[in-house]
Amino acid sequence: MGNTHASGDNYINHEKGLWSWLTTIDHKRIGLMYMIVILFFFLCGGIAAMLIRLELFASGPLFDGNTYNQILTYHGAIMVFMVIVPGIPAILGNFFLPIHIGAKDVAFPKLNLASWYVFMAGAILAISTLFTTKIDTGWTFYTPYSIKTGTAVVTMVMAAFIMGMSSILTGLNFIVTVHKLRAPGMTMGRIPLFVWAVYSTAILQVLATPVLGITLLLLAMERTLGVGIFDPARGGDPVLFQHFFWFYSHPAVYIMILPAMGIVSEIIAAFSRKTIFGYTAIAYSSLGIAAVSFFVWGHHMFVSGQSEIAGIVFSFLTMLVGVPTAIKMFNWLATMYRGSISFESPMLFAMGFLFLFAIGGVTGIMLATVGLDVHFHDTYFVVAHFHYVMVGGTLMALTGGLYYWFPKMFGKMFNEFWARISFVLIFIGFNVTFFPQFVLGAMGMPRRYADYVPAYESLNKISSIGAWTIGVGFLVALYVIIEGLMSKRIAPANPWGAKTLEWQVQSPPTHHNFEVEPVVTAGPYEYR
Amino acid sequence: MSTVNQTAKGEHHYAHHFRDAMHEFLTSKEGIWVFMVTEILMFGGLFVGYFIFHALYPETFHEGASHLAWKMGALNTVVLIASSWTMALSIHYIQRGLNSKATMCLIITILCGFIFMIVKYFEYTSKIQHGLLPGKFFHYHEAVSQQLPLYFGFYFCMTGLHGIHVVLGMSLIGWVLYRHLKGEFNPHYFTAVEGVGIFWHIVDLIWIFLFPLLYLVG
Amino acid sequence: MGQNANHGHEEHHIIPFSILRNVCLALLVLTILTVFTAKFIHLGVLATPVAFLIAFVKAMLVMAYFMGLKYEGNGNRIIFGTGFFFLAVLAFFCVLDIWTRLPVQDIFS
Amino acid sequence: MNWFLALMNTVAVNTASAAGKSFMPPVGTEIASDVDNLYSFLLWTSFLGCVILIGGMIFFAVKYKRRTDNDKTPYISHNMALEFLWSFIPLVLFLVVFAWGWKVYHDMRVMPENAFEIHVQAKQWQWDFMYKSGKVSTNDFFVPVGIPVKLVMASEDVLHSFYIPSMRIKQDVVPGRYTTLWFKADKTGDYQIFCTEYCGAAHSAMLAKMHVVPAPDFEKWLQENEEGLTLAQKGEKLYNSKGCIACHSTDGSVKVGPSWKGLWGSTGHTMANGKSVTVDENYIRESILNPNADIVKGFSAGLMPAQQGLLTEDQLTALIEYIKTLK
Repeated sequence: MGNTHASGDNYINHEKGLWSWLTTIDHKRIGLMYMIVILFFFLCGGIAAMLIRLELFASGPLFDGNTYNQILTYHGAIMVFMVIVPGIPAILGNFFLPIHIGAKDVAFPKLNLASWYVFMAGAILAISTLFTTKIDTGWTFYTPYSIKTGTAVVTMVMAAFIMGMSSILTGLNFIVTVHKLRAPGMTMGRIPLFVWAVYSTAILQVLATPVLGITLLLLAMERTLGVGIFDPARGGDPVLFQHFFWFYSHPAVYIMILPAMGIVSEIIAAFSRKTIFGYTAIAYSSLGIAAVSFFVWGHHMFVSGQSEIAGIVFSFLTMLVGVPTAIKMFNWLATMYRGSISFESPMLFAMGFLFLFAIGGVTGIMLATVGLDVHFHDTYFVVAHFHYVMVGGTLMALTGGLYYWFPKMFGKMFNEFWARISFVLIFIGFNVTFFPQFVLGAMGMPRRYADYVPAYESLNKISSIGAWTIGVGFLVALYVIIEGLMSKRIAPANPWGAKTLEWQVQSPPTHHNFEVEPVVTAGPYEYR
Repeated sequence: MSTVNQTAKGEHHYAHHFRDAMHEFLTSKEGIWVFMVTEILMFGGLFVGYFIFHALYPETFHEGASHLAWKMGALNTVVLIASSWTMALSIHYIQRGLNSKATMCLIITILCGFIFMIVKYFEYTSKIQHGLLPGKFFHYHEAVSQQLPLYFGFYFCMTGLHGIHVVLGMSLIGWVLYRHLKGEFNPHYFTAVEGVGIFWHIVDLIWIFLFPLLYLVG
Repeated sequence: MGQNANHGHEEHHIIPFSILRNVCLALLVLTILTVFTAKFIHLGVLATPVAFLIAFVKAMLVMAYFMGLKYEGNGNRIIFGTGFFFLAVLAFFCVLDIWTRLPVQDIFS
Repeated sequence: MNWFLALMNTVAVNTASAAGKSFMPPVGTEIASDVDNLYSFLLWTSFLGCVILIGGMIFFAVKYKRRTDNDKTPYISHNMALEFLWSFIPLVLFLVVFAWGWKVYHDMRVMPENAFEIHVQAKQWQWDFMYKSGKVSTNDFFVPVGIPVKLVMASEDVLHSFYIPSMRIKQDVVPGRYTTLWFKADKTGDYQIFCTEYCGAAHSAMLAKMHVVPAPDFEKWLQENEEGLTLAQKGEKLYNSKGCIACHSTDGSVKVGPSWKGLWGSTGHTMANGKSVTVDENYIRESILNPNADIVKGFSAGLMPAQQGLLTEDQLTALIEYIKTLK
C-alpha cells in the first residue's frame, strides 16, 4: 500500500489563489467546489422547506395559492436537481473515487471541471427564474399544466436539461475511471463498496438522464412550437409524458440513494472494525438495484390512467427491487455482529440511516402494493415515504460521510460534541416532522395543498415544529464544518482506523494522491 | 494544469494519470462510447414517441410522409453515407501516415455536411412556405388528417435535433482538421479523430433510421 | 470491465481500404433497395417492417466497420448494446400501457 | 392462491380491529375494508420487519460496543445459507403482498354490470357532476346508497384526480380521454372529495362533498328544481356551483381572488393600476363578465375565466344580491 509522507505539500496548498481553484483539474478540488455550491443550494432549498411548513402550520392561508405552489416547486426542483442528485457523487465521489481505486485522477480531468461549469450554468439559469415569472409546475413538470401555465417553464426546463448534461458527464467520467484507472492488483472484487455504489449510480446517470433530456426538450418545444406530443388538445398523450419523465426520475431516486448506501457500507465497516459481511452481495445488489430500477417506473402512475395490466406488471417488478435492498440492510446488520463498535458521529449518522431507511423501505413496499397505493397515491403518505428515503437516507448519509471524511479532506478534526448535537437534532426533528405525515396521508390529506381541512391541523403543527428542529440541526452541522475548518486540531492520516486506500495516504492528500503508484494485494476491509 | 509526459521520441504524449499512450487512447475511446450511449437514448426517446403515434394515427403519418420530398431525403442519405466513408478513410490514412490524403478526406467530410445542410435548407423553406409547420404554426389548408400538425412536430423535432448534431459534428471535424494541419496526429496518436469519427457515424446512423421512417413509409 | 492492466504494447488496428469501400457500396445499394421497396412495390402492412429491417442492416454495417466495433473488445460492444437494450425497455413499457388501455367503446355502458 | 388469501384475510381482520385501522378514514364501502385489511397486514409485517432491523441494530450496538482499542473482530466474509434466507423470505413475502394488492386492485377496476352511470367533468377548479336526467350539480355529489355507481370522468383543461378517502378510490382525470371509477356506498352520510393531482393556484380548494342518501331521497333530489328560493339564496347556490368558491372566500380570508366579505359598498377599492373604485352593481358586473379589465391590487391577472355569455342576467342579479348579504 501507499506510503504516508508527512510533507507540507498537499492538494490545498499545492497552488494558491482563486484562479488556481477555478481552473483546477484536480478531482479533489473539484469535489470541494461542488461542496461549496451544493451546500449553498441546500440552504436555498431548506429555506423553501421552512416556508412550506410555515404555511402549513395552521389551517387557513398565509401565502396565496400561487406563491405556495412556487415555493413548493423551488423546494422540489432545487433539492432534487441541485442537491440530492449531484450531492454525494459530485462531492464525495469526485474526491474519493479515484483515491479509493488507487488512481491519480479521474479519467477525464478537464471534462470533470467542465461538468462543474455546466452544472453552475444550469443552476444559475434555474435560480434566475426566481427573478422573472418564477415557476409553479412542481418539480415533475406534468403536462398539460406545464404547457398552459404562464410561468418561466422553458427557462427552468432548459436549466434542468443543462444540469442533466453535467450529471451525464460526471457519470461518464466515473464509469471510465472505474473501468480503466484501477491500480495494479485493484480488481473489481477489491474496490470499496462506496466505489461500487457510485459506479452503479454513474451507470444510471448515463442511461437515464438522456431520456429526461429529450423529454424536457420536447416540453420546451411544446411551449414554443406547440408540437403536441404531450398535449391532449393537439392529439398528444399527457400520460406518455409521465412515462418518459419517470423513466428518468425513478432511476433518479436510486441515483440519490445508492451512493448513500455506499457511504453507509464504508462507515459501518470502519466503526465496527470488522470486514464487511457479504461484500459480493452488497456490490451486486447495487448493480441489481440499478438495473431493475429501469423496469419499475410505472409505480408512480398507478392512478394516472395507465392500463390496469401495466399497473400490475409494474407493481410486480417493484416488489423485485425490494429484495436487493433488503439484502443490503441485513448485510449491514451482520457486519455489526461481533464487531467492535464505537459511536463517533459518522457512525451515529450511519445508524440513523439504517433506522430511517428501514421505515422508508417498508413504507415503500406498501406503496408498491397496487391496491393500497390507490388510496395512498399523492397523499402525505407518499411525501413522508420519500422524505424518509431522501432525507433520512441520502442526507443523513451525506452528512455522516462529510463528517467521516472531513479529517481526510481538510486535515483537521471537527468538534465531536457539536457533531453529536447536530445528529440528535436532525434525527429527532426528522421523525417529528415526517412520522405524523404518514398518519396524515393515511387519513387522506393530499400533497401539494396550500391549505387543508381543519381535521388535519394538529398533526401538521407537530410536523412544522419538527421541520424547524431539522433546520436548526443542519445549521449546527454547518457550524461543525466551519468551526472544524477554522480549528487547529490537526487530523492524523487515519483517525478511525479504517482500511480503505484513502486512509493510507496523508491528510489532506497530496496533489497526485499517491507518491508511488499503490499495488493492491488484498480486499478493502481486511480487519484481521 | 495537467502535466504532459513526453517520451524520448517526442511523439507519444499522454496525461500524467495514464500508464502509456495506448492506455490513454483506450480510456478516451471508452469515454466516447459511453457518450454515444447517451446519444442513442436521447434520440431513442423521440423514436419511441414516433412509433407510438405512428401506430395510433397511421393515416396521419402516411399523409405527412406524402408531403416530404423523398428524393431530397434520399440524396441526403447518399451524402451522409459518403461522408461517413470519407471520415473512416481519414483515420485509415492517418494510421498509414498518409497525411495529405487524410486532409482531403476530412475536407470532403465537412463539404458533405454542408451539402446536407443546404438540401435541408431547401426542404425546410418549402415546408415553411406551405405552412407545413409544427403545432400552433401549422396553417396548411388542405390537410385531411386532424393530427397533421403533430406529424410535422415530429418531423421538425427529429430532423432539427439531427441537424444540430450535423452542425456540431462539422465543427468538431473542423477542429480535428485544424489540429491535423498543425501536424498533431500521427499513426500512434489520433484519439481526437477517432472520437469525432464515432460521433459523425452516429449522426449517419440516426439518419439511416430517420430517412425511411419519415420520408418513405410514413 | 476489468481490463485494467497490460495493454501496453498493442498496435492500433488499421481497417483495410477495400473493406471501407465495400461497406460504403453496400450502404448505397441498401439505400436504393429501401427506396425501391417503399416507392415502387406496394408492400402494404409489411412496408414499415421491411424499411426498418433494411435500416437495421445498414446500421449494423456502420457500427461494425465504420465505427469499428467489429475490431473492438467486448467492453465497448457491451456498453453500446446497453444503450439499445434500455431504449427497448422504454419502448416496451410505454407500448404495454398504451396498447392495453380500455378502448373508448368499453368505457360507456 | 384463494385459500391463502382467505387465510390472510382472517389474520388481517383480527389484527386490524386492534390498531391497524386507526389512521384510515371511516370505511364507506366494502372495498375499503379489503384495502384496510391489506393495510393492517402490511402495517404489522412492516412493524415486525422494523423491529428485526432496528432492534437488531440497537442490540448489536449495545452488545458489541467497543471495549478496548485493541479489540479483535472475527473475519466473517459471508454465509451462503443466511444470505439465501434473507433474500428468499422477503421475496416470498413481497410476492404475497403483490398478489393480494393485485386482487384488491382488480376488484376496484372491474366495472360492475348495470351500474348507475354519472359523468364527472373536472376543470380548474371545480367538479361538475352530470346525471343522465339532465341535472348538473357542482361540487355537491349526490349518490344513492347501496347501488353501484360508475363514474365516467373527463377534464376540460389540465390533469385532476378524483379522490374519495372513505371509498379508498382515486383516479386521475385526463384531458382528451375518459377515465372511469366505480364504488358502492354502504352508508348514508357526507364524505369529503379531494383533487389529488396538482392543478394550479386553487388546487387545494378544488374540493367537493359527496352526499350518500337513501334511494328515494336521491330520486327526489334528481327531480328537484330551484323554485321557492330567494334571489340571494339562488346567488349562494351559484357561488358554489359556478366555482366562485374556489378562489373567493366569504369569510374575509384571501384566496386566489379577493374575498367577498364586506366587499359590497366598500369605497377606495384599489386597483393594480392605482385607481380606486367604489364597489357597486356595475363594478361587480364588469368584474364577473370581464375580470381581467381591472385587477385588484395584489392579485394576478389571467386567472379568472371571463363569464361573458356563461351567466344569464338572472344569475348575475342573484349573485349580486348574494354579495350584498355578505357584510
